[in-house]
Amino acid sequence: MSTVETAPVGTGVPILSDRIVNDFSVQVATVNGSGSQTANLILLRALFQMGIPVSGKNLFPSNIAGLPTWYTIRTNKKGFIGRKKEIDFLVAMNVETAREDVLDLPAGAAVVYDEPLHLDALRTDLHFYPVPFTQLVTPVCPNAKLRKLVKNIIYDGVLAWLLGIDLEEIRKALYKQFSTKPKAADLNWNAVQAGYDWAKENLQKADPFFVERMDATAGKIIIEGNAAAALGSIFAGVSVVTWYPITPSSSLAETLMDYARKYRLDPEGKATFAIVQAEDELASIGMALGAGWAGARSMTATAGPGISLMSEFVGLGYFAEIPVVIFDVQRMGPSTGLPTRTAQGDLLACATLSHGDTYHPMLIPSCPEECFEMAGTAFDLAEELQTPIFVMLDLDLGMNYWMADQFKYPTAPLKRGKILSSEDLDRLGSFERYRDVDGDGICYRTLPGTENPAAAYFTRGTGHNEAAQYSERPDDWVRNMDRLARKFKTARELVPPPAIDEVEGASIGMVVCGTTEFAAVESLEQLADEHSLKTSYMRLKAFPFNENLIDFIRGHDRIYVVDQNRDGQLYQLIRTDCPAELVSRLRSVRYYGGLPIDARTITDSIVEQEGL
Amino acid sequence: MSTVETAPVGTGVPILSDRIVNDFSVQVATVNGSGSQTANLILLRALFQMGIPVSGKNLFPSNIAGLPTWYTIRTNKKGFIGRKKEIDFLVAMNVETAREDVLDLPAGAAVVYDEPLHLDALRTDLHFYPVPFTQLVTPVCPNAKLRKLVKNIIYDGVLAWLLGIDLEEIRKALYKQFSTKPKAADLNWNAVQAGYDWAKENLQKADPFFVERMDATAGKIIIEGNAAAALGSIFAGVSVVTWYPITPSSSLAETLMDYARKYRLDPEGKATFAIVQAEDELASIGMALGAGWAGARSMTATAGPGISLMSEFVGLGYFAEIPVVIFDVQRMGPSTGLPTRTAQGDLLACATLSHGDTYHPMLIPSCPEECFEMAGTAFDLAEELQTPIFVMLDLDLGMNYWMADQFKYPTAPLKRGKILSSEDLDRLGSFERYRDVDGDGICYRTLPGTENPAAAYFTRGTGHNEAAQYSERPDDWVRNMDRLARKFKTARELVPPPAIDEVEGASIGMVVCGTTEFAAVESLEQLADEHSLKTSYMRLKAFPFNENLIDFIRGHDRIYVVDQNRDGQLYQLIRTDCPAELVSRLRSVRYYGGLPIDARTITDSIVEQEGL
Amino acid sequence: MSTVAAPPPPKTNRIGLELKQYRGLKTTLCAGCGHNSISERIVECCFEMGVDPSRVIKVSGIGCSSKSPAYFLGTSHGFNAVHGRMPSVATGALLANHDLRALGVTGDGDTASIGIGQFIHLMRRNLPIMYVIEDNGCYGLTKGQFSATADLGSKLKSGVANDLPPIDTCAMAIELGATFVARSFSGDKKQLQSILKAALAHDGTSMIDVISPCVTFNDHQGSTKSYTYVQENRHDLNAVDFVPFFEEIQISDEIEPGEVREVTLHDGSTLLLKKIEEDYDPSDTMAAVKTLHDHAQRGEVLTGVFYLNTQKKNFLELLNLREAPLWQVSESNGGRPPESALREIMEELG
Amino acid sequence: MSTVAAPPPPKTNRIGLELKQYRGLKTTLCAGCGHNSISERIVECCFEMGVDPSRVIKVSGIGCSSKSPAYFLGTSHGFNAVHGRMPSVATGALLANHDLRALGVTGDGDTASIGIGQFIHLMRRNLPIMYVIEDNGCYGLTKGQFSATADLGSKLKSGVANDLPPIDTCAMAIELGATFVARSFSGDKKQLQSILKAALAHDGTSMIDVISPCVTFNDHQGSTKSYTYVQENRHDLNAVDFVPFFEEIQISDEIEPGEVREVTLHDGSTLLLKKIEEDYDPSDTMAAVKTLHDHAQRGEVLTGVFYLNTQKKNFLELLNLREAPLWQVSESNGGRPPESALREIMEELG
Ligand SMILES: Cc1ncc(C[n+]2csc(CCOP(=O)(O)OP(=O)(O)O)c2C)c(N)n1
Ligand SMILES: Cc1ncc(C[n+]2csc(CCOP(=O)(O)OP(=O)(O)O)c2C)c(N)n1
Ligand code: SF4
Ligand code: SF4
Ligand SMILES: [Mg+2]
Ligand SMILES: [Mg+2]
Repeated sequence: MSTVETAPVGTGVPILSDRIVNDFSVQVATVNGSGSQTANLILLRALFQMGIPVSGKNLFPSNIAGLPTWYTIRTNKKGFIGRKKEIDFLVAMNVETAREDVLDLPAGAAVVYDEPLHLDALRTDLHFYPVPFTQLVTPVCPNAKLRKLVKNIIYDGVLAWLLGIDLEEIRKALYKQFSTKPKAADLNWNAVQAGYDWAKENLQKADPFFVERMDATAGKIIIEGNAAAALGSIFAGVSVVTWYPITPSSSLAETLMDYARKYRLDPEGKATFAIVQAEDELASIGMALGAGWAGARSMTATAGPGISLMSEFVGLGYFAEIPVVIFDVQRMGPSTGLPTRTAQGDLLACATLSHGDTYHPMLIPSCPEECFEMAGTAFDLAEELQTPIFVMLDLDLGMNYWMADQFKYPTAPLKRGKILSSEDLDRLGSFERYRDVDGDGICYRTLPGTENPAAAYFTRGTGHNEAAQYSERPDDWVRNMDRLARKFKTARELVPPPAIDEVEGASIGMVVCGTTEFAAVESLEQLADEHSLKTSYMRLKAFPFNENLIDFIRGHDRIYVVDQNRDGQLYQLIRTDCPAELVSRLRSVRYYGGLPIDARTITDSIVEQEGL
Repeated sequence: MSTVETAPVGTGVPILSDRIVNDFSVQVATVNGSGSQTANLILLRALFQMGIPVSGKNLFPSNIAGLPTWYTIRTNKKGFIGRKKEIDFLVAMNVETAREDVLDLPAGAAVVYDEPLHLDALRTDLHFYPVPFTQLVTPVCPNAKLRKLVKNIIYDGVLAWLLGIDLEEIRKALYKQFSTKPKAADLNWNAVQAGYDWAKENLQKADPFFVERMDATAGKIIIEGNAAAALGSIFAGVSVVTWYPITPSSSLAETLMDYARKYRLDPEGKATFAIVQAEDELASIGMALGAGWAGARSMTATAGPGISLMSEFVGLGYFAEIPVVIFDVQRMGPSTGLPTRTAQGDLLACATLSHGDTYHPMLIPSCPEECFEMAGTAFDLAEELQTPIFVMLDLDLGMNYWMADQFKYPTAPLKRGKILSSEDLDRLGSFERYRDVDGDGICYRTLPGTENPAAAYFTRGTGHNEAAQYSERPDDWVRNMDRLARKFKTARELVPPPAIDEVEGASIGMVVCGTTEFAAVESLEQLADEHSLKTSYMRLKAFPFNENLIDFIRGHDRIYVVDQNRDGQLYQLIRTDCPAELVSRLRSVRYYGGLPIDARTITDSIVEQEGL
Repeated sequence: MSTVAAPPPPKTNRIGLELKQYRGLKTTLCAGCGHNSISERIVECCFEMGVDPSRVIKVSGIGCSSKSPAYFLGTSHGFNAVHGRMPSVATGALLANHDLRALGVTGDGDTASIGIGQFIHLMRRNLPIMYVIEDNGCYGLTKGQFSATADLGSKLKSGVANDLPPIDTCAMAIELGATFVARSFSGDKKQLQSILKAALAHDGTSMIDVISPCVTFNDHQGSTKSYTYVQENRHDLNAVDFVPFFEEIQISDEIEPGEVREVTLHDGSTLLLKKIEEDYDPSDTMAAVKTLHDHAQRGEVLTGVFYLNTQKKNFLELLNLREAPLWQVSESNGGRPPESALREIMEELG
Repeated sequence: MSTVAAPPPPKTNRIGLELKQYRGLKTTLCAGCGHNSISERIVECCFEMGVDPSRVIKVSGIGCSSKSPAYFLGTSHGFNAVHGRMPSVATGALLANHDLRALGVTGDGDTASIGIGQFIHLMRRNLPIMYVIEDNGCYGLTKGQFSATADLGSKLKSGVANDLPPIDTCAMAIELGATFVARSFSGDKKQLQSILKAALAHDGTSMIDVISPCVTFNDHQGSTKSYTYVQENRHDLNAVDFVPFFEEIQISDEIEPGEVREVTLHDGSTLLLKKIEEDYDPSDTMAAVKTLHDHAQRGEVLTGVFYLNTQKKNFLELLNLREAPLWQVSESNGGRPPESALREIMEELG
């Protein structure tokens, strides 16, 4: 179908029989550094304010300005806000990618584009809306220098009219966005209106995509996962943050800094925290470990290359038993890889980071709420288990804006673990740092500065006996390593259990972790609706896995483990951990294109493996 | 039995009915830095010269001087030269450990000791031989300063008499050892004779342990694995060696340096190699990669902590496809661990070193001959596969002296891999660095300096397309990652296949790698002799594994994978790799006490798991 | 200034190549980024000096600056390594092939923060490399955080001031053994060209810190690495002129001969330092360090050639290497000792 | 020299502890190793200064030197970290608890080779730590290879000569911002004691490079870090005397008052520098660096206090930290903002 054939002419917005409401994706293709991010966020927020489930995903280059960027907003009335493979509505502002962007669209999609690009010549099966952005921007923006930026906001107005977004919500979102710059707000608001007015007068709605108010976002917030993790840390009493900038983790530390400066000053205006930008990741993890050793809740945030650099120190943390929380906001590796693309590719690396026999607990949040909560859990676990704890975000979660429930104020006291005070030492009479008094593999520690001559011990990465003395004795070594293994077993019980949805009569199950959640739940529906395939579901929230996983596998004939990496890293971890007789039930679904995984990819793979 | 009861008095060397010939272990307990290493090597060599299969294992502290050291020599007429758990013959020279050393002995063992220690008071079921070392040394060593050192050589004489070692062989070994210091040789030789003479006159042989000439070592050599690997590299045309000192790998680089200075100068006396001691492991691997990129056969040698530090760079090597050989002489980890204890604990770390999806081939030699050969294979593979290749020695292999067959002179030309010259480029007309022309995942490369404007490409750790251009496109990324996976599959065919000994009718199999070989073959005999358990045997020489392994597993009901680490790392690698239906056949045998694994440990574990 | 009007540049240089053959891909850095100017200077200098691109390697770390080698010398091999570790990669490549000429390009974050360790050891070795720091006092690629060359009190866009003293990479390089040490400004075409050419003619480590403003994150008021700040606070230690070995020296008559210090470089080219600072001796390490220090104390951005030593052996010369590059070593040309050698060794060990 | 005969040392010090309470385990280093002497000096100094061992942390890297914290202050917490990274661990520990006093002990390999990056950034921060390099010019623990402080031409036991220039850690520290920089010799009990005490009294980075011969691998003829070489080539920049705040200053009358420079340290103690070098001003960074350089050129081992700055803020002071140490931050004392704060934030994000 071509726009010409299907578009009813001259009678305003058509009421189409196949109206598609609150269930489509809009992609804005621009150039980075051109201010489009603001326009996109306003759009996202306006839809959110209309009560419509929505997600926004920024696909940006590893570059500062001038390269192509795509921002995709998905609305879905059922709440499926994972990435959708197909783009239904394109806003083509970037001359460099416009051609390919348009050619990639499914038939029936709509395209708003900068008029001079003449994209309508490319295909006949799309709805085209040419807009003279340059002409429109001139009257609303007298300052020629700003026009490049303001031009982008105009499409918000055009889309408002075309999709039926409440202009008032755009206004609210816009003034919120520019809350500290009222002048810029007015300027941009005028541009939105100009776009809207022009569209209303000149465009004929021909495509079927509409939004309508719903009530699915009441009481919710919009936030990036990194900010949520930062807030979680702030409310979890983090006191030492050491970091080194790296995409996509930098904003975790930077947001933390901003919030801490506002909310973590004591009554005298003094900081209850220290945030240090270290010279590199070897230093940031070293500082965080030093701080954890001396008793602080300490953390660092990094991404793949930083994880690799931290290997030696993390092994020390494991072996000398030092609490520290490491946020790994995963990006596409190996090596420098694609710094602005998402993946779950550091699972294997982190699980056993460092040489020798090592294991590290990982928490794997899927959404901002969990970033907030699990930050708290991570600090508790680090101190309880006296070991490095990884929190595995990914770029999709960390850097994109997500709808989320308001965070619950944590009321439980911090779990500071087994620390002996000077009085404890007097009472106990003796102290051995690495003695498993309680049988759970976790020993008692003292902090430097404890005023008691019995408090001191020597921390080292070399072999030691229970009294923390250097020892090369095989029996001391084995005893200590066995205790560490016992401690890791204890960790199985302490980490958050998986989310489980057992479906009656399902013979297959799906196991995922982290942000795969969003594609997974949509895929479950696809499997049911399109293939009548009942599928139980488990989302792992942590490594080591606990018994639930084994039971889940046992309860199904085939288990599809979904990974956002080439080597099936979650699959491998499960395969290693699960009883031998269950291994043959495991199947692997993998996606590693750098974008967030989408439901269709999962569905297709399962359908194929099921032979349907 | 006590020495008093069983020792026939006054009639010289007794001929016992239960004479144990060429099948026992001697342990010398001394203090490090006291020159005992020389005495021990002479002993080892003398036995070797007598044609008796023998091994020597130095158990030394991570310290320079003053701490306890044990040297264990094992003779075994069948050629079983792995570590034996029990010590049959102790030479107790170290006052600090003597008590415990004696108490640990099995009944019936013999003890030569420094008379003032009065060790005979400790037990009644051993053969004690007190020797007045201090008195003996004074007449032979007028220089009081040297006496501490010379005292130790005396036990060589005493043992020669007690065990029946040919004094002439001791003399030969001693003069070989002191070949550059004839004066010291004479001095020490006198001390040996003094010990021998005194023993002959004053001691009454009461224990059953004897050596007798055999013909099992003719044409063999004695060498440490590190030296063998160094020689292998020298003859494999290594030209750039960058390293940073770390036990137990330092001697690999240092021996290489010595040999290179002698055998790798060109006719003008100029070096055909460069050896650089870098400032740390990040620099040593960076230099080695730079050199590999520019076309040299380059290598580094390190141990666990260095491996961890190299993580980021090794990921770059994988992803940018740069040849380099990394010798990991494994010591006991995690962390600094036990620098002077052996383990196979870096298998997992090296197999997938670095963040993101990565895999690295590993070669795993078990003996000096293989260190020599596999060094050559490693350089070939690095250039053929254009990727980092790990050669996994361990401390036991690298730093101990081993009997070995003479190394075979390599005659095959070096495999320098797919390199395009300027002429090739002219002929081909075009060049894309990352294009899989041959379908094996391995692409063609050019070297910097190639005089052809088409030669240049840009090497990077970021995403790239076939033309080596930066690309963030999902299809480029996936294509490239899939090709790397294909290349790793090609590696399966190129790495050395395992050594296999299929036993008719065996329902169980044993799978090992590296130095576990020596305990394993002995355990096979124990299983057969003591439990009538037929056991097939496979020694893996490389990762990735090839089809042989799968066939082997398929051919047996239960497969015992033997690991010298806590977490069953080889077992895990096999479990991950093997078809699901075979996983339940896998069993794990683990030892991680820091000493080389012994046959009894394996046998006991298998017997227990077999329920025998 | 030299007076002779420059002749119109020839279409091809002394090795018969055209300017465009020295170009690379179109830059993806921000418009106005100082790094782009430096890339252009490198293109011009290599062209004018007649550098053979096939013998050049471009080596860098990670950062906007480290990306820039993609934007010049498209027919030279490039290696964009990992963050802060370019020095080791360059060292290794030169070990493998000492005929190569290494251009190392790095940022202040890449070199002075994460990479200061490898920087120091490279300088100590006097590796023959042109080591260019594209110095904007911040991490451009990760959006503008302070690096270790940020000046005390310099402000971020957000207003936050840096409270740590900067590392002066020039002072460090001199102290450590680099043999050609200079600072320039991406905005000064002429000076930068002369210095780059001299660096190309030098045999040993030429360390050039080029102040190269980040227009996106560090070009505002309050920053000491902005175009404005540098322009207003710049001070030239010496005017630098360069005459390649294949041209004749013509000293301007505006300047008294005594005021010019001529230094003959490794390839026969001449560096002319016109003494703006009285009595400055560029072969005196301590004078150089002190001068740097004094100007820095006054908040000045001192540029020019600070230190030069044409005598010291470079790292590769210490290694007694054979003449043909090591990468060519193979079984037939010295890479595999004869069978007799192995026999000898086996006998010793027997 | 000070003249008053020292009174017999009291059995207990000013905080009531005995000398033996400052001891650690029996050393496992080689007999005669310089490091052992330094351990002994640390024991004495901490005892005599009345340092509270429970407030001390001993932090080190890896090496013989880095093992030594096990051999002193047995009732202080110790952290033997990884090779070359003691600075970051010490920084973190002090962030967590700024009431601690940090004694960093490291080797020349640990600091100048693998660890030079962290060294530099620690100096730059002026972290309050006593940073002692036990400097033997080699890697003791791995059997004697050259480190980056090995002098040019110094020889290994095997006769191989070092062909790279040494890194002068003192010059670096001064250049970078350390506020107390000295060099001493493990064999000079008196000087080392005075310097260590002054360092303990200083608030900021006190960097002390102590030449500490390795008797096993680097004490032979041809080594410039042997006892003999140091004894023969040592040159004292200044004689150093230290008077703790709890004692009275008595200046010897052998010396003219004008020849003594008195510096009041953070805790009220006094450092007396008796000017052996004419006109040496220990607050002048450039003079200090130049003096170091000049003596090094002559093959001399210069010892003494080179540089001192009692004014500069230390790193922790820059952080606006609350008074009670951060490790104590918990939900009830500022570690968890009130519920209203979360509400406010949620509203903003809603
Ligand atoms: C190990 C590692 N840590 C962090 C990063 C993220 N990173 C990329 S560029 C950069 C800073 C670059 O700064 P600079 O060298 O000054 O270059 P500029 O962009 O300013 O030119 C950082 C921290 C990385 N790529 N690798
Ligand atoms: C990452 C790492 N690389 C190498 C080593 C091996 N190593 C142990 S101590 C040491 C050198 C120590 O030299 P120095 O700091 O001068 O101490 P010294 O023994 O001379 O006192 C080295 C290289 C290690 N432990 N860790
Ligand atoms: S961000 Fe700064 S450094 Fe990077 S390209 Fe833009 S202007 Fe240059
Ligand atoms: S080897 Fe050297 S540094 Fe180490 S303890 Fe012995 S003398 Fe000291
Ligand atoms: Mg920068
Ligand atoms: Mg040392």
